Amino acid sequence: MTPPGPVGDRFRRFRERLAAEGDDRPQVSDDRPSATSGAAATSGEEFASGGDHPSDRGTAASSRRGDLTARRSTEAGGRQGRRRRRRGGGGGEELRVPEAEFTSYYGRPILKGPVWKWDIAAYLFTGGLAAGSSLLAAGGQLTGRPALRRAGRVTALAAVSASAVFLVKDLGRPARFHHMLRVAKPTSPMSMGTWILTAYGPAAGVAAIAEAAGVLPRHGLLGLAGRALPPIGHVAGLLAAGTAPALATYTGVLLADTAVPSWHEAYPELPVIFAGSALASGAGVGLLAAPPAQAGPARRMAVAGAALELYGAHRVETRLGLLSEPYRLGRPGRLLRAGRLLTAGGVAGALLGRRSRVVGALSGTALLAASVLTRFGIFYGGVASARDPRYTVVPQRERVEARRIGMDLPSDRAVPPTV
Amino acid sequence: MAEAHPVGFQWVMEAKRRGAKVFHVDPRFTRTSAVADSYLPIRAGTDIALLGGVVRYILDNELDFREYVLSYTNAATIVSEEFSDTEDGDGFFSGFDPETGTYVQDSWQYEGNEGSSGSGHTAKERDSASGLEHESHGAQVDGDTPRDETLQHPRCVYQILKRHFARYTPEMVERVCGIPQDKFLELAEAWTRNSGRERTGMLIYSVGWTQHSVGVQYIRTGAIIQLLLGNMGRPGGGVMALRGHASIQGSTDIPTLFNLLPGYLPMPHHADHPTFDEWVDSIRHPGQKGFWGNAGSFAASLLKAYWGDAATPENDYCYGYMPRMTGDHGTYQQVLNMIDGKIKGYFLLGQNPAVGSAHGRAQRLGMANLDWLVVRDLFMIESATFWQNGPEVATGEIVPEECRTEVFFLPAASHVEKEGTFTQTQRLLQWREKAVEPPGDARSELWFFYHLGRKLREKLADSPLPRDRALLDLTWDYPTHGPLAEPSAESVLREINGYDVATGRPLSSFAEARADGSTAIGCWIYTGVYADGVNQAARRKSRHEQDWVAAEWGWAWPANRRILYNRASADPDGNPWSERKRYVWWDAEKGEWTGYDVPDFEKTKPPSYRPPPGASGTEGIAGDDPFIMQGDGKGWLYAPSGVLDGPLPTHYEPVESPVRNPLYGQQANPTRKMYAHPVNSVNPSPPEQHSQVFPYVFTVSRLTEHHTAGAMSRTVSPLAELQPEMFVEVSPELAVERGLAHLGWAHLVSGRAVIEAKVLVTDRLTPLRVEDRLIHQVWLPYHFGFEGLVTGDSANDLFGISLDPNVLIQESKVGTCDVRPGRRPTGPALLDLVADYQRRAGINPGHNAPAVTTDSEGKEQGAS
Amino acid sequence: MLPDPNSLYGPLDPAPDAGYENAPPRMGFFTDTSVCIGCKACEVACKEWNGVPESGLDLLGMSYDNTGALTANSWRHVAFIEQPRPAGHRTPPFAGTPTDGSVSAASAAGAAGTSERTGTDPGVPTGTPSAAARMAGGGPADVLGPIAADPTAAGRGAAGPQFLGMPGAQPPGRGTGVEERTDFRWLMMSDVCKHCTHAACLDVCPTGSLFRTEFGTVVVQEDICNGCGYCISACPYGVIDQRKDDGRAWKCTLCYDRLGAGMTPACAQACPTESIQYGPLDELRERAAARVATLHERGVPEARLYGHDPNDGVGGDGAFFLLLDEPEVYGLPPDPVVTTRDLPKMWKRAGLAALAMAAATVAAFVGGSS
Amino acid sequence: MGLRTFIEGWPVYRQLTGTDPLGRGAAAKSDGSRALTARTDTADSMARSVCPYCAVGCGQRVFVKDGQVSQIEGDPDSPISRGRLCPKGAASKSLVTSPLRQTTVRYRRPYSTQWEDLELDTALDMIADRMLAAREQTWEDVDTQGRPLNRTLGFSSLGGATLDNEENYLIKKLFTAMGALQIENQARI
Repeated sequence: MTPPGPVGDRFRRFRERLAAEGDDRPQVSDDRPSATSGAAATSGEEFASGGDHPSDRGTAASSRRGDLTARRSTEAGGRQGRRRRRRGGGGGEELRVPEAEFTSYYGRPILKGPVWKWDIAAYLFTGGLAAGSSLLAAGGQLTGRPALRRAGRVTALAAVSASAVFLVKDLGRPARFHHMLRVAKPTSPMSMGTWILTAYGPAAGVAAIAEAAGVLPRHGLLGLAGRALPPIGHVAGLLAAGTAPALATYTGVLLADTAVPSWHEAYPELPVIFAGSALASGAGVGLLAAPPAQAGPARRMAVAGAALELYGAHRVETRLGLLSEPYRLGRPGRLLRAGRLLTAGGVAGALLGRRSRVVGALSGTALLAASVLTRFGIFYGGVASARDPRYTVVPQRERVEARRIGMDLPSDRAVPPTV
Repeated sequence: MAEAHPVGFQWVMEAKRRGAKVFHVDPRFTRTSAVADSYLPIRAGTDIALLGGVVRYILDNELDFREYVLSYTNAATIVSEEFSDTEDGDGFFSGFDPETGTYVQDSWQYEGNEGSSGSGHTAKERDSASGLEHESHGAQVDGDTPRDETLQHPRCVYQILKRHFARYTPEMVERVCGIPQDKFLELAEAWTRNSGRERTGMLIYSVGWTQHSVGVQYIRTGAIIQLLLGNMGRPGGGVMALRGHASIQGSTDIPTLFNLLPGYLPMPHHADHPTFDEWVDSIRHPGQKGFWGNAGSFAASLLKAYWGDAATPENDYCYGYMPRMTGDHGTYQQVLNMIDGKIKGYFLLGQNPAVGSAHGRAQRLGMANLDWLVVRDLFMIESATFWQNGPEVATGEIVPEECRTEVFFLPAASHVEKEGTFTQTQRLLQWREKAVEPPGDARSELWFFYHLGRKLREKLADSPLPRDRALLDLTWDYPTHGPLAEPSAESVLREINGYDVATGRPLSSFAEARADGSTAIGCWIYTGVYADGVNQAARRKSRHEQDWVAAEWGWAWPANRRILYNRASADPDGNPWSERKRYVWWDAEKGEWTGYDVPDFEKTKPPSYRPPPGASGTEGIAGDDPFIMQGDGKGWLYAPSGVLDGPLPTHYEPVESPVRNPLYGQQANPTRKMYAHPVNSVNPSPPEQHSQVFPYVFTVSRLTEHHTAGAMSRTVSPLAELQPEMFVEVSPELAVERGLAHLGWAHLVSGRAVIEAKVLVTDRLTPLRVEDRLIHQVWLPYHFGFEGLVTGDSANDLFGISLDPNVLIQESKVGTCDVRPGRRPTGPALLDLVADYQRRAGINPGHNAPAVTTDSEGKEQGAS
Repeated sequence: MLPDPNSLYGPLDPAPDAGYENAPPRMGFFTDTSVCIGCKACEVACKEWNGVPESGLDLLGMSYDNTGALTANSWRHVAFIEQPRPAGHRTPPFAGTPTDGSVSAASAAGAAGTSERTGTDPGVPTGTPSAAARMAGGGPADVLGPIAADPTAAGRGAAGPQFLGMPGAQPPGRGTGVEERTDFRWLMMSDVCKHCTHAACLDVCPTGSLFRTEFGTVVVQEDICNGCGYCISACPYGVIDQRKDDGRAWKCTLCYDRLGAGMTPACAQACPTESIQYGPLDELRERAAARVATLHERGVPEARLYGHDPNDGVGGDGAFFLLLDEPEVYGLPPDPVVTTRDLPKMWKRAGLAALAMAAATVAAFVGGSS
Repeated sequence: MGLRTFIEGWPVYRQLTGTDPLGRGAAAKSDGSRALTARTDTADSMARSVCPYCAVGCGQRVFVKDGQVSQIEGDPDSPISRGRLCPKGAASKSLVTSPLRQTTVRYRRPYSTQWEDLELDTALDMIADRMLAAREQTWEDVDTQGRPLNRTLGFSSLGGATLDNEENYLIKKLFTAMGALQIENQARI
């Protein structure tokens, strides 16, 4: 029925565009070697056949058109390179989450995707690392494990400094960072975070500076400082440790208290994941820095942290229905899967290689890397959920429909939500 | 209307809120259609068939407002027995002269007046666009005419009308326009049901009607319907032209037009008006009824305003100074003359013909062949840079190094940088206060022309030549003020209004005009705008502080009258037709006309007044003749003269049409103005061969976001970003047929040009079934050009030049083309493509297609 | 601690909650899309008054929408939707014309698919073609009109583009072999910041740049904003946006400066057809309810209000709408909920997690042997 | 500014002591917001004008500050437009203040490939000379039968629909006195 020529050409182009849309969205399965060249070639043929249509008897323009379409088909081919075979196009595999029907405005997102760049994801890691390190340091300080203490305090300072850099750098107007101190708003996790950081940062800084006591000369003004520092560092270290859990977990609220669907709906889990991730990364520092003899608490921290992290991550990847999808598909899915592997490996290494400094260090590195990957995975999972109107419309529509059925109201009326 | 006049459209929405039903007829579904109650897609250029169908519906079902029609129109008037209709002439009325392609109108006259149209053909009238003179008054006709008040006489206008439109059936409407019968009937039914004693209906049109080779007759058809339904001169009724430029009405009233002088006085013609008296008599037509009887006063007062003390009764008020027309000196003739090297200089005053006029290539080639060009505009427009950036530079037709045109670009002052009046679309003059000084070298036109005139007069001060007297005797002494020596606009307005020469007192009414040289009036229809020395156009009494007629906001010509012919809002006895629709009525106690508006009638002439036999002028107007500017005081269903292409509207196909005229053997308007010039051509239409080379109909119009040729919108970022690219709207069906992709490129080819545009595939366009054929129409905005923030090819390049015979306005609302996917060729290949199409279509540039397309039999009848 | 029990959720008069004593009545917009003619005067008037920069010169192919979305550089956005659906009781525009099926799905998908990040400085995000293709109908959201009622037509949304491969087999003008489109409507809506009763953008702002005015509106204070971007993620409508070359967040201020002078906001003043109405919110809500009733009477059953209800997820919008289709068709979320509704629970979870973290640390050091 | 005023100006202080503990409104209001005024209120002058685009004739109010147009908006008093404007009318301020506006005289010599500058008065002089020359070369006194023509077809003019009545009046008057017939405007188009 379908004749050759522009008609079929246009139809196929459209179908292909629809299919290619698959790569706008994260994928369930690993990329399979796709028929990139085949698809391009096929579409090329189709375009060429377009020129044979009797209505296309143009003279001067036809070659131009050929160029144009050829270029476009190349683009299409390039896009198809990263996609699965199209659905229903002859036995491609099913999506795990059934395609939800919904309407949208030209497929455009309803929400604005977060404008935060990678540095906020990095801050999620460094903030957690600082918190975990401070806890580690405080533990070391209180239980007489100087290696843990020193490593923890120094790492905490480095991490919190990096955090500050990341945070200020991400501002649209970095010179106005101090405007954060204008108000104190419990409704704003970022405001709360600012004040937490304001408390934690100096404490962690002083605690780390106190570590310089060992290298200061014994006499003179510096000697005096050298003698005064350890007790000051002691107090500061405890203060830092006291605020550290807040520092580690508020970021969960920071992400959850947004309209980003996959962040918001994950609000029960995000603090858990971030707490676990912070512990694991702190433990990682311990494993890296401390001799096996002192590293026992770090290993136990690693286990606890990993448990929290894996539990939380598993929950967000399964509990949220459609909104779990962004965490499983595409780049966020890959990040989280890799993070999970490294976490598991890190914990296993920490437990099994407890006598080996090298294995310990590797495990620590793995845990740190896992923490980084988890943070980026969670971050970009949310970003992906904001960019596709599906994740905004479908759950809300389901909510409306459920209410409508529940309340048996006429279909076209807006309905007050059930809380 | 929502597209091009959104703020005016608020009143339509207001009416809709109160229950009015809005119909929208347009080739494409627009923003107006979106809120209309019914949308009728129509094949571009077939409106007379649609409106004729409505006329037939009214007459067939006797739905006319009979009392109104009998008393106020010429329905009962009996027409000469020499008249024969298009129904008998296969598309020709009697009197066609194939030699000149015009009509001899003798046979169209009322019975007993056969000689009154003058003799011979009307080619001269066509060349001087004499139809424009009738913007303020009807054509000449004798006041006394035979009537049959029973409307039964076979030659009375009513019966002629009935016969003429008998074939405009719903089936025919569908066959011609592509409008399904159901929808046509819905329109006809609603229109007639909402007219009459208690209700009125309004008809709104724009250049979608005027820019056709039969444009004037489109509007005539609308006017016939509105007269039949009693919708003229009444509140909520009328035929409303929505004009497109801030003072385009003003520039017709005070014309910068070759064939007119202020107040619709005709520019003298060398053959017809050698002397002042002949000139005046040709206007006032001695013996005719109505207000034109005073034409002599208006004419003398104008010349007095021009030449002041030098103008005396003895020298016919310097009538000898006036230049004389010899034929067509219109803008399209000028452009062709430019190409032929006959014109040396050209002023462009806030106008951009390189984009805005039909056949853009001809416009640009013409400008490239001048000695000098003066462009006055706010922005560097395409018409100033054609030698540098025009498409002809790309094709090699214009080589900057070889183009001799000397170009002066003079920056103009914007509307806030000068004061003066605009006349808007309802004849309302509104004064603008000046807000700031113009920047840099920018100056108002007032400044430019005043000081240019001053310089010219200085340069010629010692000239002994008689030809220079007109310039030297000119009153040119307007006071100036401010650092830039800006002439006083108020003093000019005062001269326009007119004044008593002896005392300098501003006149308050054109009734004060005298033919003895004691009054000077720049534009008699504007007299009263400066009454009592007060700038009436500057009145801005808030709408909250006055009634709905808002008579104290600005000033409307004539005499601050808001609805013309409003005597018709009362019945013959002077009582309102209905309480709901009362507007102006006779107050018997006071013995005067009164109402919400200024009565358009002699204030104290009672409804019972009947003129004595032989009375002419205003005296000849009876107390129940509301159309006081018409020679017989009646609204004209049938126009015995004044309209060159027929006393009644007839459906002719557009000059370029893919369809053979289903109604008559005559395909297109036989009297249209054609130009045989090598640069001009017309795509073939049936019955000519090869019309299938250009199978698609295209039409152009405005977008809300842009203004005309784009100089005032493509240069303004908040507007440019809203419609940033040239595009063509196509139906999904055509997209399939031609392989066009949404947002891809397409190019359109006519016999003149090829342009490219992005494709918008949209459900808003639909193919139409016409004569069992599928007709595809595409739509283009005409705003784009090659300068400004956003650029694109100009849709007007596609058009050739064919004009309406009455007013010499071009057919630029419909044409035929081919649509092809992809981008257009560039450089010389572009010309090759056009040439290839011309060859395939058998176009022979420089030769007109035959105007007469009937077979020999039809021709015979047409010529008989 | 909270000034009002409903400070975070539920019906609330926001100005007193934000510390204004003797606040004037809450002001807002009622945008009646049933009289919108899509002229975009609102967009331009807003830009002129507020000095909003250009937002890009791209043809988006989304009907006549070349603005794309509300962004930092477009505080009003007129959406255009072409639908093969009946509009109220009126005569089907293309009844009797030789039409094929609708193209709206295909052209929407074309619009979505042909561009990368287009448009404005902040970047109008492009759409996904599959989502666009569903515009024409189908799905549970589609409860209106005969298209949904007719199962074959309901599938047309998804199948819409397929007709393009199937031109009519009959001679031209004699039917086309596929179902015809007879009905058509062109929806237009001027979108704007909703000025929510519970404004997430305001509540998450860490600098106090976003604040509630005495008129109950939500305004970014440009002398304060440091561009942290939190508000952008928090807005459930995707309204507020960051201006890239400036760094700060921008959105409709409901012309706070004009309100202070007793004037009407620029967009509402310009609107030729009174589609945008400005006034005390209570009055507007009454007017809107009456308008919906009128439209229902006149045979426009699909008219419904959006954002008018103080009991909805954001406590009602200060700028609410009369729509003729489901909200998502216009790019509005069907059931937005302010994120801060769940904030107490979030803090609780975070607290628990923090405790668990502390406990785990203690356990790690106290327990165990090595 | 003392420490006391500094602290009292600190929004956190206002949060703690005022009616706005959550820092949502009154406490968070900035100095900039407090100083905000509508620029129509602070304009030096306001001219009542008419929209320059189409022929509906919408009323405009033109606000001027320091010699510059600071705002143009609809005139609510107008019975025609009731204060409303379309997008073009609403863009009037951008139109008159557009950076693309040409504010100096530009001159292109015959056969030149570029523009050059020219004094306004010189330009006016040159134009006058060219008009007189063209008129001289193409003057027609009488037709073939000796009837007066009194005209020149040597130059023409197009434009007027966007100009004032007063301007059109002077254009027509001057050209007519010069014997120039070919005066046209958009009304023909």
